[in-house]
Amino acid sequence: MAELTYRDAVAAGIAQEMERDERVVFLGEDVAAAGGVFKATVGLLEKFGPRRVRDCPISEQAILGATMGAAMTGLRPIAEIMFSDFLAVCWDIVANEIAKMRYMTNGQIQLPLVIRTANGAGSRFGAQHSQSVENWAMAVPGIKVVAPAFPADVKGLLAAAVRDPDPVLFFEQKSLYAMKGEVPDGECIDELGKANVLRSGKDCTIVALAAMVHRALGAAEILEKEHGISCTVVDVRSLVPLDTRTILSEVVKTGRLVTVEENPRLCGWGAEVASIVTEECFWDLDGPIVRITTPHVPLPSADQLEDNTIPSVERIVREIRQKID
Amino acid sequence: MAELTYRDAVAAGIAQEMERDERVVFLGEDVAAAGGVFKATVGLLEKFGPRRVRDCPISEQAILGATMGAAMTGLRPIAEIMFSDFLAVCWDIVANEIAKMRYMTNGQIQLPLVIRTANGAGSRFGAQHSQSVENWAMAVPGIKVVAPAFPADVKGLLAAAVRDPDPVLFFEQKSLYAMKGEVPDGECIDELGKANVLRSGKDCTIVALAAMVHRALGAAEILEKEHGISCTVVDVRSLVPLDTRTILSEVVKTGRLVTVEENPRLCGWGAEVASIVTEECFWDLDGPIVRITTPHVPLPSADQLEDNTIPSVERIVREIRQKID
Amino acid sequence: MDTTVKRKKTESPEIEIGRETRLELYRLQVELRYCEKRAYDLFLQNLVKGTSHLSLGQEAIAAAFGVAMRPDDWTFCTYRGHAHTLARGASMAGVLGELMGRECGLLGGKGGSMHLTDVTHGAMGSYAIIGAHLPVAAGAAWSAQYRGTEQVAVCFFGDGTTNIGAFHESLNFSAVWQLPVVFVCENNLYMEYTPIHAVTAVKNPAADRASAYGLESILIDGNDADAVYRTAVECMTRARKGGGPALIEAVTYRHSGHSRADPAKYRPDGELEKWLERDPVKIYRERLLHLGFTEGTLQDIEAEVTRKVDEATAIAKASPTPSLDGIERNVWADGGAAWRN
Amino acid sequence: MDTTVKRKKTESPEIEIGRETRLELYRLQVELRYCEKRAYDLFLQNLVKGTSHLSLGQEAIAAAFGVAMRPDDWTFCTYRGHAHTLARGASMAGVLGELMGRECGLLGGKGGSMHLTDVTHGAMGSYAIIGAHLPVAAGAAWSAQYRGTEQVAVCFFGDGTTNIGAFHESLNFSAVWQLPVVFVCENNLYMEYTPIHAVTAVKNPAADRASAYGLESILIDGNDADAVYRTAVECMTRARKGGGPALIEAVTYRHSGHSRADPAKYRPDGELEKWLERDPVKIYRERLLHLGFTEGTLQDIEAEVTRKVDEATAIAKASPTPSLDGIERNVWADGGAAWRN
Ligand SMILES: Cc1ncc(C[n+]2csc(CCOP(=O)(O)OP(=O)(O)O)c2C)c(N)n1
Ligand SMILES: Cc1ncc(C[n+]2csc(CCOP(=O)(O)OP(=O)(O)O)c2C)c(N)n1
Ligand SMILES: [Mg+2]
Ligand SMILES: [Mg+2]
Repeated sequence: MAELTYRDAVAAGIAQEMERDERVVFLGEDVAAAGGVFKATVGLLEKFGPRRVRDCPISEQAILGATMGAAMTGLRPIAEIMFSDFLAVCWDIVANEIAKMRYMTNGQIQLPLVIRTANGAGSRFGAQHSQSVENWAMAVPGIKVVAPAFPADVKGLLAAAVRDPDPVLFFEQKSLYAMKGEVPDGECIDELGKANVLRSGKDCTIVALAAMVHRALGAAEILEKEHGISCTVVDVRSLVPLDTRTILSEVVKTGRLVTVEENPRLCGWGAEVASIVTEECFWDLDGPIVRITTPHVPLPSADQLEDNTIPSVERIVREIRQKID
Repeated sequence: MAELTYRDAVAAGIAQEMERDERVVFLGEDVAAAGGVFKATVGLLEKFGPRRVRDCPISEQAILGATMGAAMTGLRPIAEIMFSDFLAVCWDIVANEIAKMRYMTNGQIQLPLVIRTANGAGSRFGAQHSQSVENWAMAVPGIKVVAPAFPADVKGLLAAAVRDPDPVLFFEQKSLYAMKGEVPDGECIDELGKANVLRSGKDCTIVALAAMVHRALGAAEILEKEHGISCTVVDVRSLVPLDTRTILSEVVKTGRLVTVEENPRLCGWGAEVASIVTEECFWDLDGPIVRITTPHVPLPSADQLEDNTIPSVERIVREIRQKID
Repeated sequence: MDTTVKRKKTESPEIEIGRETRLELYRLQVELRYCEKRAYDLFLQNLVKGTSHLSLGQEAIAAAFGVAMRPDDWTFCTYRGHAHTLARGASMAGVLGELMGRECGLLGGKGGSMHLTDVTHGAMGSYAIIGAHLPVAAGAAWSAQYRGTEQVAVCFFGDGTTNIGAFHESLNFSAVWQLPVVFVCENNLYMEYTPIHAVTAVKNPAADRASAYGLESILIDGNDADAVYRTAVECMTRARKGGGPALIEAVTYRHSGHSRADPAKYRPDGELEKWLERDPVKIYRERLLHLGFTEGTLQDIEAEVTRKVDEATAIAKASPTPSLDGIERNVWADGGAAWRN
Repeated sequence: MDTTVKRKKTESPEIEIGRETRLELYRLQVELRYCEKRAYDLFLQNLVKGTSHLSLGQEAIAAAFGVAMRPDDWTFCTYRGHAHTLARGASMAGVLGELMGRECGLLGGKGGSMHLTDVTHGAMGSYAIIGAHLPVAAGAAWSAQYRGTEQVAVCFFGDGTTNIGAFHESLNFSAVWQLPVVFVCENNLYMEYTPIHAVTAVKNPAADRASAYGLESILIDGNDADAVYRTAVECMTRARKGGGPALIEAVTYRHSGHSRADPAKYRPDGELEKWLERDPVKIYRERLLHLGFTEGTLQDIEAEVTRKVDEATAIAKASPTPSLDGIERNVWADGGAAWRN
């Protein structure tokens, strides 16, 4: 076990796969010579050379289109879209081309590719550089969606994404890049579509994703110690495929569900989870489902405004105390 | 009262507003000389001239960007995006620019604009020309989202959208363009954010949108006559703002909720409605919430495949019989 | 728009076109013509579902590239892609079957007319959203370059497509990376119903923009299969050798409306008639006679193609509608559509 | 990239620059320079939140346009927009306050450095996603044209922005509609950290592409405020009179890194030094002395600007953090954020 930051786990995951498989190539803006604006890909150019690690013009449609074309003809490309907000400028390639190609061609075309992108708030970057847009991707059939919360998951899930025969959108959480954690030595490979139960309780099941996992854990700690409310915390990790089995079985155990979402409220993944739970284990619920989300507003930039917009540990504690009891 | 088709109600709504207000202009691809590929804007060029009704190059980003720039400097433009699927090529302008501008500038910039687009399946056009993407828009704070099911609503809601000081994304349902209905004579102006209760029942509340409203009504008829199940049918009409008051009060009356969505399952508007209902009137529910949606797949094109993918009257009847009783 | 086509400076008259090749160019044009006509007849019989965009009048371009390409080269085309897909050798019954929504369709009825694809013949998809396939073709070219296979990606699109952002990004990207991709703009003078000159700042939407990507301006007569063939050979040869991308503007005209729904009333009087005189199939037939091929040889080709189209039609008509199981198949590589466990 | 700038053929030496205008050009450059330096000092004191992109070294462009524009003209700029916003007369305390996340900020702390906007002064927004504001500027120009007001929209962006799709769409659209919009590419030789020549198929990313939109190729020295001013006057005058859009490439250099986070280690040795010699403020100061303005006059201007910057800093520092109510304000025109009843 080595201790790595979340950002170093990205580079380690990519390096592991590039070493293993010559077909793996990596492209994006400022990713090669500069090692990425978040420094998550430092060293890859030096290790694998400019043939495999490539800087691109500011042309997101070309980047993802080229990624798609390369994937359908035998490569296994990894593309970086610098901020997930910028998926909007190439959304056609993601949502209409990559996601639909296999289905429309009845399986003739296979797209083993990964799109990595920095997602989420916390850096005071304002409304165009702070969004959590994993729900945009979840709404589109044909693309897998992953969002790790820990360095070990970053490396293992990234490797799994690269090896997966289907396109994967890999959301890295900006606010977690500096976070440290244990990462297994040697080859590290995880499985897509598995949620992790990080803590078991009896009063309430909190389901969270990415940065919100840490806040949910923080809140669960306080709820247990200070308020005698015992919570299960589930880290979803993968929105598509979604590990409904784990989620449903944990909800059934506590009878209550709280989702914690960094995205603005409407049509977030938590809504989908809530609708599955009320449809499939309605009779096991002991009370309303609670969704704790960012309010349905674009994100403000000033530090205090931003901090009071995305769900905080305090807000999670407060809402659970008010609504679950 | 005159009988108009849904498509003619579009032209009538635009004409009414252009006559009233010189600031209203209209632009899009093939909309002027050709009257639109769905013939929904026939006659406008002849009536208002090429200064106000303009054909554009295939440049959706330019079209919506120009719409935005015109709106912030005193015009009230209406733009057409030919198929809603193409919102993906200009999604940045919709989701990152138009939707966020007022908030980011703390109210300095106002964007009274309307984006009209043809949405939905039923024409055997395949996966890139048949999507229901209203949930993409609903997920983005800062843009209003309307989807009428009847010609009268088309005209009245379009007028309301044009007069609204905020940006509105107006989804016209392709499969309804040929539908006829009564439209009030004279000035016709409706209100955004109001759902309509089209039928009252006691066993179950069906909440539907656009084309699905007609199928829900058809199903309710059969359920009542043939199976003795009496259903309320609510036409949502406007996703943002959402008339939760009407929806919640109708759900409380029957104790059961079924949503009927044309969109693929994950993160559809029905998930949001379901999550609101379980959060806010959990104790009034007599059983699980049921979502009837298109399965989470891109749409196939062949007629029988398409017909068996989007929710049909028969499927709605079947699912309600199985799950509500 | 002035539709007279200057001879481009690189027309390579030195590229010899042999007699076999000439016959093949004719045969393929006839095949594309007859198959599109059959598609049109099938609409009239209400057997074609959804929309369709015919290449009637534009066959020389698809045919010439079809003949010039190596079997392992890749084609990327648009919703107006029947001809380009057939030209690579895709099954005609598969094409007609797909238009009719039958099980024998190239895509099992899941894609329809706008998405014809036959990977085994290098037809890497038909794309229905303007501009999207240009970067995809660039990506395929990148993969050929990376693997050193000397394959070329050929990407067809219309004049209207030159005004969308993806065009610009793809051209610059391909030029900077020196990718083996040939972009072919079929300038048929119209986007859907709007004349291209009404919405474009330059006269020749592709040729006048080549310099913005450091590329040579190539403007050719898209109704002359030989001119297209020579240009295709020249550009593909250069691309294979590492000489980078090319952007070709081939001027042509579609004889029918934009799509099935379009009676094409927006065309000025006489325009169609003028272009019918320059019908590529007619021109090429005359040229072959002039070059000494016999009427009998050409009639044999025509008869053979008619038989082929009839056979394909019969197969497609006999094919059942697709099984409903297909709806939840092939979202994922495991063959299924599951988004949950 | 060769950074020597040819004099463009339309440099209009006939446009006279009066002495008052020259002083104003100097004053404004100094103001932009000092304010950016202050912003930098405030980072170092950890008082600036989030990111910031300085225009140090690029002031001549924003200043010259600021002086040349009519009060009712519109500016559209990028995340690197402090200078362009200030140059229109926006409150300096409002700018610094916004960087610091204070209530007195132009946007009440809701937008931050990357979104500075002051509609009352025609600063119609700073846009942080590459390319997005080009069509928005075109739309403003359309509205001016429609209403016959002779206003002009000026749109600033970087060299890297010329490779994104929205650039292409906007230029073509504006040219076809003959809109009164002036596109100004500030070519500072780099996108974020990547040299522009490494990712661009032509030498001059904007000037070499003007012809693709039927526009004149305009390449100027962006560090020479007079050259920029003359070009601005000429292009805006033509646009006001219905002569359509212009695309200007102004070559310049940023003295600091791309953003606050960037130490700019990727620059070759000596490059910065070379450009510091061509510092626009320094050049212009020397020119004014050469033209007979006294050292005293210039020092007075500098002292006055220093006072202004100090005052603005004091106001911003004294301003409280924004009220949390703002979070749910101004999503909609009714002032609120309600998405339901
Ligand atoms: C992004 C996008 N915008 C609009 C359309 C609708 N559309 C389909 S074909 C077409 C015209 C295309 O013209 P051109 O590129 O000249 O090709 P042609 O049809 O003439 O072969 C348009 C506007 C689309 N499919 N995608
Ligand atoms: C669509 C998009 N892609 C990438 C970025 C990240 N990004 C911000 S600034 C920048 C470089 C822009 O370079 P240039 O246009 O030359 O402007 P400069 O910063 O040099 O003024 C990049 C890539 C972005 N903001 N938007
Ligand atoms: Mg065309
Ligand atoms: Mg730059």
